[in-house]
Amino acid sequence: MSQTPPSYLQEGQRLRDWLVTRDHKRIAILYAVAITGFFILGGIAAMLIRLELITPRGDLMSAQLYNKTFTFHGVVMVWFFLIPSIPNTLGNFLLPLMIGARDVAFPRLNLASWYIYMGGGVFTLVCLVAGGVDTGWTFYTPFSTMFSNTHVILVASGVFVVGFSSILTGINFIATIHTMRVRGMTWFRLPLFVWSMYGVSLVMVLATPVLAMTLALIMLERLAGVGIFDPALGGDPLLFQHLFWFYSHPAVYIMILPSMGVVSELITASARRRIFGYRFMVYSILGIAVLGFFVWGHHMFVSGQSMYASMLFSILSFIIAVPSAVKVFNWVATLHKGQIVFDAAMIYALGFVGLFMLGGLTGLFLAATALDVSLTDTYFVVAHFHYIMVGGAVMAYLGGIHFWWPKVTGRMYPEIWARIAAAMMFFGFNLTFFPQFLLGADGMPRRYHEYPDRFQLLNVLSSAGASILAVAYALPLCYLLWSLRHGAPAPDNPWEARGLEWQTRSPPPKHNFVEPPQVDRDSPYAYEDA
Amino acid sequence: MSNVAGHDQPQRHDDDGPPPSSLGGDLGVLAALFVLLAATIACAFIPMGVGNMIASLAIAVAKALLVMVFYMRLKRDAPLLRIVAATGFAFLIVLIVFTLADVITRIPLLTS
Amino acid sequence: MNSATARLAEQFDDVSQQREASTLGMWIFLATEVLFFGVLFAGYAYGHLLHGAAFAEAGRETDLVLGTIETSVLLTSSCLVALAVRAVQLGRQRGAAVLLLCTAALGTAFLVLHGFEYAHEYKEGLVPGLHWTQVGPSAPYKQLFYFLYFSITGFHSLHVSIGVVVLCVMAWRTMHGHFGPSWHTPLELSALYWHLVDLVWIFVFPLLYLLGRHG
Amino acid sequence: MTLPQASSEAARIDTLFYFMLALSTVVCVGVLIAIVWLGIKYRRGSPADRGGREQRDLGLEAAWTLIPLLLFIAIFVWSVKLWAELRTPPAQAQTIYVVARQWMWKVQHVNGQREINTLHVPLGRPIQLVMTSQDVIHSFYVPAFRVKQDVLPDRYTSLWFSPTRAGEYELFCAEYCGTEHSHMHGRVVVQTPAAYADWLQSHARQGMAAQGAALYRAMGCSGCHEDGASVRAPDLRGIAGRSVALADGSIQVADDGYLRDAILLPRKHIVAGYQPIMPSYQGRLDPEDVLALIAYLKQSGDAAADPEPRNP
Repeated sequence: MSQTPPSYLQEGQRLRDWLVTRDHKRIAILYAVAITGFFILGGIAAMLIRLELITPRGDLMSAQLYNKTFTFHGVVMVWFFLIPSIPNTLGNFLLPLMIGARDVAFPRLNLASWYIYMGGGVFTLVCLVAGGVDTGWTFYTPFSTMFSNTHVILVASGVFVVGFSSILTGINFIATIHTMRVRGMTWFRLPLFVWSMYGVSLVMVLATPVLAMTLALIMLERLAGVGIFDPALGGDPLLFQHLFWFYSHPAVYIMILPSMGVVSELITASARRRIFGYRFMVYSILGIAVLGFFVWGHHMFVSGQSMYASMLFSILSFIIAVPSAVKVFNWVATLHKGQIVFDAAMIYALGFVGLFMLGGLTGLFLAATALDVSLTDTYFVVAHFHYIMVGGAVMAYLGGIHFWWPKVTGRMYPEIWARIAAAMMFFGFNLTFFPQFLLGADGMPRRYHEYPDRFQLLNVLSSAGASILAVAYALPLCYLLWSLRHGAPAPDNPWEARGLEWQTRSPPPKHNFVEPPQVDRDSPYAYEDA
Repeated sequence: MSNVAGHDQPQRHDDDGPPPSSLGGDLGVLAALFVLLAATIACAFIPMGVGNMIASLAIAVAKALLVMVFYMRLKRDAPLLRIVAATGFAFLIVLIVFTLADVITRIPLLTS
Repeated sequence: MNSATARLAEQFDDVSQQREASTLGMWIFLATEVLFFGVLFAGYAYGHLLHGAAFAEAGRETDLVLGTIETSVLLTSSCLVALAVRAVQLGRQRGAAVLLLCTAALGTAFLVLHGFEYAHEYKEGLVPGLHWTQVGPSAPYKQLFYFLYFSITGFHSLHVSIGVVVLCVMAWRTMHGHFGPSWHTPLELSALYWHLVDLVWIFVFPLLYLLGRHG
Repeated sequence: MTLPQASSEAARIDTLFYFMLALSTVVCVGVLIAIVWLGIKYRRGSPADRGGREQRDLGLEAAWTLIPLLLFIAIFVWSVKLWAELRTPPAQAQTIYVVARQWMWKVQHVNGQREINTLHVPLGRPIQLVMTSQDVIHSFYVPAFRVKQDVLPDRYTSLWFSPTRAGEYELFCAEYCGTEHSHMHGRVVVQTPAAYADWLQSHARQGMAAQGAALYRAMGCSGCHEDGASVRAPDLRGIAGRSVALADGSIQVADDGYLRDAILLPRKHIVAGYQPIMPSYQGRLDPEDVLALIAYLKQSGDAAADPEPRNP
């Protein structure tokens, strides 16, 4: 062993050293701080929504304010938290480590993408201060172009700008995975997390430009009063919906693919077991990433879309559920003959599997055209996508944060608190969102500021669950920050995991590895060979 | 081509890119582009119904291929780049085809 | 002067890997550009499908002569920038710099010509949202066409402007000996970008300028 | 679900819903049991046998790929058959017109009766709603009937249902449409045929077709579209529902949407053999007026060769 260089955290301590850093690990931290801020903002909006909905009457906020609140919640959570969450924090930190590279292919671009993200965030916050926007995160025309008199252009600019951050990250990751793998790291030796980053980058690169341009067209239509979505000129509001969902459906996979990658790492490490059906897991990541572009029309079954198109989108939506189902079965099969320990990471991972499964199964209801007619635009849909995005993506994100916390910070977190938080989160989440399935099946439309009295009981349950969930989310923030100073120093490989990131020090030095890491096993999950 | 990342490889001073093109080739491509430009303008003035659009697009695709294959050096550069280029266009076609598939089939369901 | 290893960024092992990553990254970026423009083309396809006759009528009113000159200018510039890359690969930096400046000049000429076109259309009242004086039964659909016309050509001109600036920077760097036969990746990437600008125009020209000419 | 099943399709949709609910429950419970069982048996340090650890089992993987796939295709077929019926109105369905705007539902019955945020329908009779919006996108949603359809500006969409239970049911706007979105609700009143007839009588006024006939003359339609007119324009007697040959060679059925476009966007479809000279009536007619004109055109077809509308 040569002399040990300082860790990436010790390199330069001034604020300026952080703000001009090109180290992928530091950029990951910058992202983590920023998205945590946005998560808190979006979470406050969510709490306001749940508070308002405790009573059937709109007694807390005006209708306009309520509409602005759920729009803000949607915009911030989708574009400023979920989309960048795992790729830009864990992905940025781990991708080069996992493939044995010194950094990503384009470190300056990586830093630029963070600044662009912050720029988009500034637009959105300015919009909030200026009075907000009330179109819903979906910006449906002609409401967003001709009828809303709120700050649509500001927030659309914010999302437009943040899209470039996504695109740059996607380009960076694909180029990195293709060209920067260490000797011996062949494609089928890549950890599934890396594969999921590859899939997610494909989606970011191919879908995001469409969203950006579509929002640009919305802005143009607001400015010029003319546009291709205006039916009076022979345009079509449904054209907007097509373009919007061409991005926004694959965007769901931007949120869930990385989670699948994280969970594969967590389960194998906690079960000390190779992943079951590695190749199939890889193919299903790629399959989901590509097929995800062919199903967007299932958001439009009652929109006035052609019935033939609806049938096509319906069958394709059923087909894309197959790889997701197989992934769930493979995760469970991985437990077979393992050495399972139920540490915090494992609780998060299994929580993910359960919630993702529920979200996926209810997705089948919505893929079935006949059921979608009555269920779409109700709380059933709200519950469904929160199971995927919050139950799925956020659980996996926090699970990943815990699992790699020792590597990132060089400190151990308090295990018992982590388990309590994970269990609380699972319970609080279900209490919040399961009643919403019942509400939706009972016919409560979404985005309602006031609602008929018969829905009150379930809404109160949901709000009660939300308060538990809020505490559960606040816990990790507290004990993880506490552990930065008071946590036990972490060994290089506390979980005895097999990925290359565990071959280096905790925290890693600036260029990740003192000596090039060795890829001497044919699987990233060779737990039994030890 | 993707496994070049060996730490123990000797440092090379050449970047492994495609060799320089030939002057005649580049000028020949330009000539071909101008011929196609003339052809597409000529075609536009012949009434062919829907054939006009097909001819226009076919010639445009031919011109685009010339530029990509020769000027952008897809022919001699790494095969992966061809896949990337094709993917961009393929997803654009998915966007357009699926969207139009809705627009042109907005008729009542033909039930037997 | 042209030591390739001096240009090697610290995250790469060798120049070959660096070039491979950079060109790959650039091509992925170009693919996203295709999808950026693709949204406008999808809008065009929609409009043309539903209002073919009005689109043809509107297409006839575009300036075919200027459009053809602009096309020729861009095609030629594409050839010049390819020759510039070739020249630098052969070690002729001066020639390459001149070729790059010529390319940038052609790009500027394109922008100027387009400016004339826009000015003319403004006078004719063909600018939706700013100055639209068309009346008649098909006027709304023609407005849709001209909305797309200005969105597509405007967005394209933005790309041309960026391209001109990039080409000038590359010419300056070539003059100062930053590139040589063994290392010229930035120049190559800029050339790729310029070709994309040309590529988009190859589709814009028939769709906007040649529409309805036989009617 | 505690929702009443108040339309002919509701029970069958619920059957599919409950089938999928049962299936999902089985899968969830199965996976949960597997996780718990494996978690206990193979907890770290347990004495369970861990020999023969193959990490690939093609048979198993193929099985749990193909079985879901086939199951999904079966559900798809079931759902699409049901949905096709849900979206194809029976021929004898009675038409009622709906115009949505921020933030109310305006209903027009064929006899001229109008109501706001309430829809009266007779029991046991298939009803087809032809709907349009004056501003943004809305969505007509009656949970008890399991029907929902977005309502678009400048376009007609339709849905149908056949009420099977008398009573009052909630009507919601399900597509977010602005500030008062959650107040854009109303009720659907399903009455016995006799009560419905009484209701229609008690609120009778000039029929939609008669309103349309008056507009037909007032707006000058008759000046071109009737015999002896100086301008040559297509004869509109019995036009509704007929196939029309267009100048571009295609054939269009003159349904509600076609007639609406012909009035508001006359250049969209040019009838073969005629000049595109008709001015657009966009902005000169309310959505309700257009619907009245369409009702008149439909009635003039029912009245066979008689072009003169008869006032009731």
